[in-house]
Amino acid sequence: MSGLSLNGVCKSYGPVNVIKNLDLEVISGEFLVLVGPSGCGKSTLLRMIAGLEEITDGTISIGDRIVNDLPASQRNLSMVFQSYALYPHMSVRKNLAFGLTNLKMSKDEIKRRVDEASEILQIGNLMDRKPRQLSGGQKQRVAIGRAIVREPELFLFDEPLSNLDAELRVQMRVELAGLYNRLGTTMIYVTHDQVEAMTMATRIVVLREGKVEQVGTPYELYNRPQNLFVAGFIGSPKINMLETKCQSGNGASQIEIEDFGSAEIARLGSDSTAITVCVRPENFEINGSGVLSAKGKIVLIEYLGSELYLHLELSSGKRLMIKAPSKAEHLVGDEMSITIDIDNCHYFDEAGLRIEPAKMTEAA
Amino acid sequence: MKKINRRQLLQGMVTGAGCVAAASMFGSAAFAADTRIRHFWWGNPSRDERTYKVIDLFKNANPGFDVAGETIGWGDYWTKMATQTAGKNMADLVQMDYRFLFEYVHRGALLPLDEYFGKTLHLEDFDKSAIAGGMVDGKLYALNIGSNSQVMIYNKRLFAEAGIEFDPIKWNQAEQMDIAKKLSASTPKGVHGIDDATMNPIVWEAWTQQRGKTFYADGKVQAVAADLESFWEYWKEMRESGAAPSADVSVANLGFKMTESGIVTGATAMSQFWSNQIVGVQSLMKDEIGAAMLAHKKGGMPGQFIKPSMFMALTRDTKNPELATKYMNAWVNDPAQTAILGLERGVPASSKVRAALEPNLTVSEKVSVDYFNAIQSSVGPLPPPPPKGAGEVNAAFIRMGTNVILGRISIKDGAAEFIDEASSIVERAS
Amino acid sequence: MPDTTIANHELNLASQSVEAKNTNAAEISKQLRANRHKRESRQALLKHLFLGFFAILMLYPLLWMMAASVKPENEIFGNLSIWPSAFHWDNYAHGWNRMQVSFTTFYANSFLVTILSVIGNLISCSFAAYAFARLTFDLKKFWFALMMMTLMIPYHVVLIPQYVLFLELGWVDTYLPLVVPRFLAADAFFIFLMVQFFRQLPRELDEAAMIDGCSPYKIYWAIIMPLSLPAMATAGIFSFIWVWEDFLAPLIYLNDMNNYTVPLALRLFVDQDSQSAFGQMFAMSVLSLVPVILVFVIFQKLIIKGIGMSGLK
Amino acid sequence: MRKFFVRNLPGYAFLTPWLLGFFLLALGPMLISLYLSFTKWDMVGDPQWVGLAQYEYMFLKDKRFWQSLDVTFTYVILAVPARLAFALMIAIVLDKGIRKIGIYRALYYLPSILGASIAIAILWREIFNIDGVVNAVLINFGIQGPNWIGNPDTSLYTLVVLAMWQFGSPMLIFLAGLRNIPTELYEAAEIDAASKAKQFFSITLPLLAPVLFFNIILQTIEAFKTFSSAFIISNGDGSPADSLLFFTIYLFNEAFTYFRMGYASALAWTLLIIIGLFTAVSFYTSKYWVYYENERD
Repeated sequence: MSGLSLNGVCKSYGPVNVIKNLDLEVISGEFLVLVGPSGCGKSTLLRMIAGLEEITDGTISIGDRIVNDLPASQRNLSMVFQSYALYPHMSVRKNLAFGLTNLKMSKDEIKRRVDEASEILQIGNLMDRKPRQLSGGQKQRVAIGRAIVREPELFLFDEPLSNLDAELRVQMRVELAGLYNRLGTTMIYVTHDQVEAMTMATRIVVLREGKVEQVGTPYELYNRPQNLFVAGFIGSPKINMLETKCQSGNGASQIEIEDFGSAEIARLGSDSTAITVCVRPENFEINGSGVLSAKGKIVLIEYLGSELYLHLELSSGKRLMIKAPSKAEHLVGDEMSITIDIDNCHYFDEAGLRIEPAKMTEAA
Repeated sequence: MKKINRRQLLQGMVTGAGCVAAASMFGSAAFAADTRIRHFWWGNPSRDERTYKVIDLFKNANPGFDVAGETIGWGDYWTKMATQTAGKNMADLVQMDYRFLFEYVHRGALLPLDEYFGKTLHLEDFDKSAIAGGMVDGKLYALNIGSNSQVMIYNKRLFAEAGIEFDPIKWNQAEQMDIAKKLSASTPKGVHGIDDATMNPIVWEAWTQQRGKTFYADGKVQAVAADLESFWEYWKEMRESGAAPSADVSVANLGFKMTESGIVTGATAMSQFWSNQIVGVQSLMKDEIGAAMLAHKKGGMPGQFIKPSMFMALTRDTKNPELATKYMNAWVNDPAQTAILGLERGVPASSKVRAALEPNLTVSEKVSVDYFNAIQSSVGPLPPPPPKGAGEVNAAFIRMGTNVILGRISIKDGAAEFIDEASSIVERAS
Repeated sequence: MPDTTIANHELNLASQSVEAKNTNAAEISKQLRANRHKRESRQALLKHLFLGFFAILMLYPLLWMMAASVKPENEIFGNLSIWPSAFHWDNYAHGWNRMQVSFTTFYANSFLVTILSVIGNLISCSFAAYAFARLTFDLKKFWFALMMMTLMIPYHVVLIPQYVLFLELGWVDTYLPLVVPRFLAADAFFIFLMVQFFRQLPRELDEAAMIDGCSPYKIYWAIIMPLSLPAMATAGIFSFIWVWEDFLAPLIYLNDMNNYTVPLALRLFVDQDSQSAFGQMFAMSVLSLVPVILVFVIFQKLIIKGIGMSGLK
Repeated sequence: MRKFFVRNLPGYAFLTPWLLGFFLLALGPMLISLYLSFTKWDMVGDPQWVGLAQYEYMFLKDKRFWQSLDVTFTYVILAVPARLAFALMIAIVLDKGIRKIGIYRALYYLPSILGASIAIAILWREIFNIDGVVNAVLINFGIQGPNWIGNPDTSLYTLVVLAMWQFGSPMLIFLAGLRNIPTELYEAAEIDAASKAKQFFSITLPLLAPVLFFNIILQTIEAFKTFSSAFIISNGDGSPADSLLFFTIYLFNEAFTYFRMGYASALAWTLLIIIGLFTAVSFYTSKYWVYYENERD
């Protein structure tokens, strides 16, 4: 088992820089998810790791080896593609065995590995079919099977579930997680779907415009986003962002939020006056009585069965998203008041960087 | 040495490309050049058959030597010949046509035969006039393998139906006009007397000679616009009187193809040809045909002449001229070979050979030989060799004739313009 | 006419009471269906008439040629009938053996040259197309533009230099000048066709194969080739037809009649100023078309598929 | 250095046969002919350097050169659209749910297989003769047609008709293109109450644009290079009265009949430049009217 490290990696197509001086350490045996909006360079990064894309600058090493100039086939990794990329003219069995025959492996060994993979993925009954005779989910399994049989040091997944329907996606997600637990091999997984990222990853890398915004466990990303972008990107429905005027004095900061009034909180670690306060939809108290309260009108209700999401329009015209228990009885047009749960707010300065209130820093 | 190096270099380059296997599969069989000659002619199935038989005879008589016969149809012959000439890879012996002979001689592609006289080449039995046709600048460059002359082939049935009697050797242009008019009047609708010769350079050349000039003299155009005007006026009268078909019908056969001539398609009762075509025309027709001379100018000079229809010539690229001329000699003198060749390429130039062939002629061959014998005293001398560019002038004549016949240009302007054009073509070519 | 009938029906339908409509529904829909069938089959008939008429127009020349191949010699010209007064079937037998060398040899030669050329075209053009469509290398665009430019060269100009080249190599009067250029991808049209096709194949396949340990050479052989059968078939058929009919190169390069191909042999029949054998020429022309027509008819579905998948959309 | 090889080796390995062919069979000969175009060469002796004299003669003095340009351009302008329109029309009719399409497709391709054989030349003359089929039909309408092939005013049109008649390959390419237009688009248009004509102009034609473009380019290059059919029908020299003097026929005759290889080479380079310019302009303007579904690279 070996880790992977990227040092100062750059990629440019002519004048366009897609990856900018990127450093990343992948710990051996982890399930690392690369996530970010489309065009952030996550697929390119994966393909560079795979050896399908040349790197413009920097080094990539697997274990102790620098693999910059090593062809894909010699990096001891396997990859699952978004389109599956099964060889249309080969049977499932041949698809699985193809890479192994290229390694000049003995027939017995190939058979053992193929049979094992087919058992793990339960595709034994499909072995003699051609890819076009398979459903989407079956193709997906075969594609994963093709990756497993090579018994690589590293698995790469390029948005493998995006072509499946919702139900299958959930199912395959569980299976992939199970596979990871079983094999324990390092996996790097690219997706734009944060649910996939949150549910499967041991660590998540959030990318934007070719740069790493934050690396951390799903818990860290959700509860301590390092910047406004990560705060906004992780979490569904999206976090509420409120512009705030802030006055920091000795030991305390005075913040004033439109519609909600003002309050004194623990001293923030910054003297900035324009602060953004972010509050997740579940961190409002409905009809509560805290300091920072506001009144608003319900303009839309999303009913999800287990819970409700209320779209609230404040008197200034600003809209907020509030989570409420599903049993609660609300009607569109109702007036209601809400209170911010001050202990579960996130503060960001003008540059979008996270600021910790003093007492929390002490606590940590 | 230099050449061999270049060849090796090229061969190395290409074989290096992985063609070694292919090359050894088809590579040309090595042959010693000095025991093998190539003979190239334009042909047709029956000519090819005869020629290959003759080649076999020669090979049997000369063991140890090889003759390769190469043949293709007329239209493709000259393309291939030009390519081989450019590549310096001409066959040892090639068949030549009178109109191309001088082009090839002037460009240095053919060798004179004089030094082989009496050694490998024996021409004692040849007609002097027939030998003269292959002379350029006082040297013999091409051996006559068949002669011919202009001929007016006529449809005997139509002539009989119209009740026409005429002397096919002596008739003149005024008589021709009357006969053609009469034919048109008394044959079924749509059949005319004669093919319009407005675009026919051969008939025009005879017309010039009848007026005491030749088309070219001293490598320049000698014909004058006035003669050309009278020629075109004569045929205009034919056309307008209905003696010749309408312009639209006439322009159909610009290629002077036998199959599209008036007599073969049935559009007219007579058409102009070369005499070696008599047999071919008859084979395409149900009616019996006769042969007449081109009509004379009353009181004029003879317009027709006896011309070699085909030559055999020795080329610059030959490796074994002795063998080649020996082959040539057998071709025109050996009784067994000449018997096989017969009249297929025209009337043989050797009187001995002609006499030997006489008893075995077919009906249409006899028409052709009789015609040839009958005209001997009525023909003029062979005109001087045409200059370079003559072929192009021919094409220009046909173009201008087309414009004249269709009334796209007046006869006067057309004649003047053509003479100008002919002169400048000859000038550019020399 | 049919439209108004239907409209009337619908009017009647509307005026009927709902109950009646329900009871009659099955019957009425049956009637409507029948009307539609009638209208459709009438349209189809019209279309077939139109297409059939055109097909005859298209076919007439071929029929005329077949007729000419059995007509008496003097009936061929000035005669547009496609029904001969007498059938000279012996034109075929005589034509076959008319030359010094029988047509059996010409056919054998033609097949040899054509099949080798087709193989050459397929291998070399697919090599070049694979490089252009799939591999990265310096100056790719430059070479591609030059490749496209070779489409525009008038053949007659390069004829003489090429002839001199092959003469220097000692290849004249062998099949090498006809076959070797095809192994050197001389026909840019096929490269272009295949490039278009290869570009349609998903690039992930190559990438998956790369990770599976394939070199570019193996990807060509194990992935691209098996998936390109329709394109290969199209190129193969077109090149079969073109090589089979090619006449200029054999004319220039073949001297010995024993080496002649069929189109060249056909040229031996016609002479301008003496006896020609047109009937036999037409008979052999008809026979020379047989392989081409067979290849086309058998493989035409593949052609459509091949072109369709070549990304020309 | 090693990286350079790794990057270029596979590409050039696969390109090697073509590169060899290109240098030996295309570039080499073309450069030789470029050199020859500055010389006078009768194909027997040695070429003599004459500088730009051949080009000077061509552009300033040679009336037949301009005639051949006239003929060729007229032909390209008439024959290419005619053939493509015809091919497209038949392809559309064939594409719409006709049974036995295979038979028609084969029948319509037959004339293209016949190519430019002697048989076609003979036949074409028979058809367009003064008493040929065409005039036999016209006479029923009280029109006495001319001799179409023999008359310089009409001869070129018979070749245009020949080009139309041999519409097989563009038809096949159109058919394949039509296959790729999703039926949903026509159904949507049907719902939007678009007439058949409207459907053709707003769906078929735009979606077929790339195929059309491909066909136009190839057919135009072919038309500029037209040789065989014109050669056999015009007796090899462009007659009657130079009305069929295609550029290639002029070139061929200058080289192989009149032994002016230098001048023929100059003509060839002129033709190459004309075709090249046309292709460049077409490619340049194509982005304004050719719509590609998956624009890539």
